[in-house]
Amino acid sequence: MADTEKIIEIEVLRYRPEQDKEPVWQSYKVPFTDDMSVLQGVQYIKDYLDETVSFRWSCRMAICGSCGMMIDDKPKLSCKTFLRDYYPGKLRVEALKHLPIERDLIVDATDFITKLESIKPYIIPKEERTLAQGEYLQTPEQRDMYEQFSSCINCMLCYAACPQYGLNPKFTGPGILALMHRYNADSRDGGQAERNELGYADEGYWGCTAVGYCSEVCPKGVDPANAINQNKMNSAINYFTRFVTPGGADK
Amino acid sequence: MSNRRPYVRSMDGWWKRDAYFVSYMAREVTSVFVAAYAVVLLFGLVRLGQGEAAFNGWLQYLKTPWMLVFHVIVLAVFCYHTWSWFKIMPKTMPIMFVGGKRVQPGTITGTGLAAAVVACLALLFIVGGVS
Amino acid sequence: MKRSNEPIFWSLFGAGGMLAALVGPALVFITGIAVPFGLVFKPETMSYAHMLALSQNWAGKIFILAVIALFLWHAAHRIHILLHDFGVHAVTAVRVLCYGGAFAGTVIAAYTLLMIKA
Amino acid sequence: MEVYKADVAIVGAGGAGLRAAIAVAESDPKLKIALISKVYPMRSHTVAAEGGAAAVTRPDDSLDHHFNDTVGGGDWLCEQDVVEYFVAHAHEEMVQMEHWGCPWSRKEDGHANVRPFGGMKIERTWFAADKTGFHMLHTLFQTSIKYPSIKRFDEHFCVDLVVEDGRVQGVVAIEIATGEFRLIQAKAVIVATGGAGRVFRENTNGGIVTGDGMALAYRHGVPLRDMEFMQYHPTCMPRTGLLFTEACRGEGGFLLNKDGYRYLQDYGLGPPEDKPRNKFMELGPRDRLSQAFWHEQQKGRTIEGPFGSVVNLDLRHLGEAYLRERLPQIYELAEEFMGVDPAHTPIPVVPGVHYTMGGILADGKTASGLPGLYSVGECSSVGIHGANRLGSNSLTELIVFGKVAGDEAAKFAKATSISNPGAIEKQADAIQARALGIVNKADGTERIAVLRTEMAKSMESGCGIYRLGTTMQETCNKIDELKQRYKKLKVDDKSKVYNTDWLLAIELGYLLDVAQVIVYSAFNRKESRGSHQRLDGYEQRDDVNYLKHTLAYYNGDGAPRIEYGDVKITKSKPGTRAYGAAGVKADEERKKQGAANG
Repeated sequence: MADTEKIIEIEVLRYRPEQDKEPVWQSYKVPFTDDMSVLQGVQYIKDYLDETVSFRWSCRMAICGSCGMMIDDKPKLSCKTFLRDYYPGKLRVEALKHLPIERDLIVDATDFITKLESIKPYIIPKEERTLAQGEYLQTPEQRDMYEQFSSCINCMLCYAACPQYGLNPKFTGPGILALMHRYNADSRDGGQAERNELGYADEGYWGCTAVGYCSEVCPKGVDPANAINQNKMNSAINYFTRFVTPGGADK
Repeated sequence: MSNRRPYVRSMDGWWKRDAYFVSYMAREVTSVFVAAYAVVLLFGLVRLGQGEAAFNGWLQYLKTPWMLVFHVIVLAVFCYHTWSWFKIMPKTMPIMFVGGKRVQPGTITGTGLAAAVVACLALLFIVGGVS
Repeated sequence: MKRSNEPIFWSLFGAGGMLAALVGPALVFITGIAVPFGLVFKPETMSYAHMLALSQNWAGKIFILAVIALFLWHAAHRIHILLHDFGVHAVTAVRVLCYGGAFAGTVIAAYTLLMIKA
Repeated sequence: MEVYKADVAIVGAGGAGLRAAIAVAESDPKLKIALISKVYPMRSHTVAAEGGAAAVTRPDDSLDHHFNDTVGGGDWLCEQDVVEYFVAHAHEEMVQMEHWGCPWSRKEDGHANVRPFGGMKIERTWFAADKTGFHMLHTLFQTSIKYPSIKRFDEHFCVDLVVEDGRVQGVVAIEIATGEFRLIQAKAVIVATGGAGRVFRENTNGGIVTGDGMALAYRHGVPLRDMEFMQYHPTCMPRTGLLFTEACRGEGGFLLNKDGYRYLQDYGLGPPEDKPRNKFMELGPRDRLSQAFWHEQQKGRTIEGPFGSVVNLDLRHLGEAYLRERLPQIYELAEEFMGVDPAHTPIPVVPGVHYTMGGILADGKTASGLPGLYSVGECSSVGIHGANRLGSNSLTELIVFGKVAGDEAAKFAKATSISNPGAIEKQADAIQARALGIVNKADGTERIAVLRTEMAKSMESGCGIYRLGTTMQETCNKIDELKQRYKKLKVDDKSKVYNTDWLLAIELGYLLDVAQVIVYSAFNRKESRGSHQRLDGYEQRDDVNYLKHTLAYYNGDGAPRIEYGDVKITKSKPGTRAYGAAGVKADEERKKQGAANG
């Protein structure tokens, strides 16, 4: 890694609701070294070039989920995207697509949070157990059935990748449906029937058209497209058998 | 009174924004050709019901250059359909384990494509054998 | 929340898609290219007599109906989504057009096959 | 100003704040809870904790072992009665987390698995791969949604506590999205805002870890305890300071110097063995390992990299499959951030600032001296970490004392009522005016980033792994100077919507207060203990004069007033703190002595 300083041009899509009618591009020249992330580039802008550029960030290590942005039109975590990969060209950063821009690189996350709250994202125990009885037993293989889907960091990159959410924000969307599947697939949980009321609706699994880009951009390998589409079969079986077997085809 | 004024960006032309979206739309557009092909077959079936002369007319029509061009395109589109169908298939299946190991997406796609090759060959042989 | 009726259409879509993916390329090659232009197969492969025989037998009837109807339902579902993707939001009209078309095709095919007596 | 009337207000929605909120909700569903956080809860820095959470689990382990590891690891500066409570309640809290869905890694038989960690005699660290903090935080956040009495104020930045009639009666926060102020009235307030690692330059902490709650309590006269004890984690990414969990070593990783030599054996941690052995070598405590790095550097035995001296964390012998299963996040960090494949190349690492051992003075029930004010988590000092925290004790602290804080605050809130709401609202108006003054200042000249960088650099030189009176004095002077210059701070951004510039300015004020406490506390402790090591004639531990807690009191514009408080000792008299073979010998001697005395 050479540590010689180079200059890269970063264009930021600015939107200041109190003064801008619509977003505008603004360009900055940022000195950088090869180890610097796009986030560090944007931080440099805020620290030394323009204090008014606003964005969210915290952990810098791809786990807190704050710093998602469109980087050259691809949804990415800016902390693990590196400036060197765009040099000597310039790069463009923009707030995550499909979500309303609150200001500069900050999107409105309230819809995401409201949906998260709506899916009962907690264990609804299949059988009650007291603390004195110790932990529920769960084999590594049972854990594997949901662990991947529990790795979602709520960064919303998948929402920026999902045209169905962009076209119809009533669609619950990839990340939240993956979270719903995480609980449904947990061997300790018995709340499938309650949650699937949403899952089986147009706003649930059926809002997805299997574009698959959500899984492509997920920085944590959650694969929301799989979480959603594997449930379409359950949903269909339940649809046709619900009158025959009360309680439906839920496991 | 809130100072917020969230800005919603337009979705116009979204499918041109990303190569991934372009390939998705290509996959979806295959359906137009599937429909067209089904209509051609339906037409043949109706003609069959109308008797030999009608059916032969349909057979003759298939031999026109336009229909050849059409079917060559449809063949290409069907091949793309087969490929894209099995490519998305791993997303539609629950997580599976064989011998304690997770079945990889590539394996599912590969198996599907292999099945398609076998089915196509079988159909060709059956048709060849019967006739 | 209201249960979606998608499973009906999605099941038909899936069945058609699977059928098309498995045998579609071979079928197109046979009916559209090889037989009309005298390649690979004998010229009488799709003769009136052969096709009539096929459509007079129950297995043949089912195969023909499956191919035509399921392909139509598969296509109808995707075209419906495609229009939505392109921003056509006249949901009901689009549905009637797509699924209505597939339904009509299915009825015509079934009726024709029933009319062909052994 | 909009007013929300709560029974209990909780500032900070990380692991501790969320656990406290659930405890209040479960203790009485009628209590209204306001959970205030400057970020969405799942962004809180608990998310970044990797390795695990300690609780006695195996049959060959005991509460006494955990107690001794913790107290000895803390160089006997722990409140021993509190540690006893802590170790006794750790396991049930782990099980509680399991019932709430935390995806703990499992053994084949379906029970939760435990892994070894530094300074621990027996394996007792519960883990969820190497994303334990992430999974605990998300589990707690998602579980909290079950309780309708928890009203969240996400992205609300707390600017002050409201103290009326000699007790805390609420907080004032800015709604970040609009810049509007909110008064949240509450009969009890729990501060759970996390540490202050951001006063340093190279650190493992997120950008939000700015000591907010510490500074707020401190400004209201609550002392900060033992703030000189800042933990350096021995294995961090050069320059960015990102963390490579101790579990790397727990799983069997080696630390090598430039000669490929496991240098820890030269610092009383040997002898080296191939397999990880508890309390030996790489499984020594963090302070000792970071100090060993410093000595290697002095001897010229570290490796010179583009970002200064490093040593190698060698995981190659563990193999790719095992690393991907046990340390997936570490694998990803090394690959994506450094271009290093840990299965084939050692990872260059350096020590970096990781954890604030000290914090808001609290008793074993998390109560401060200010009635109605509780604190929990890294911002708090209930007294279990002493002079050096053992890895995997902090996540456990969040849930054990999060529950205590919730229960205690609920009890307090039920027994009291808001007095004089008019006076409270008047105070809130004054707080608003002060906060607006920062952004509306006309004659400012100083830039936020400049002051912050100068502070961090100076703290690093004055309060590093080893400390000298002279450099600490320089840092004291520097921070005093920066506090003066802070008054002339210029905030460019004047808007109300997501004005992050304004928030950074307020955070800088918090950071400077905490930095000042750290360096003055360090300067005044004339001994070496745990993570506070001096090289200017105070190289030894001095139990005669300094078996004492440092208490730093706010003193307006001046330097903090430093006082000392007693350490609660119940069953472990201060002894030799040794690891490796020397540690085994010391243990035996203690046992013999104990037998002779008993």
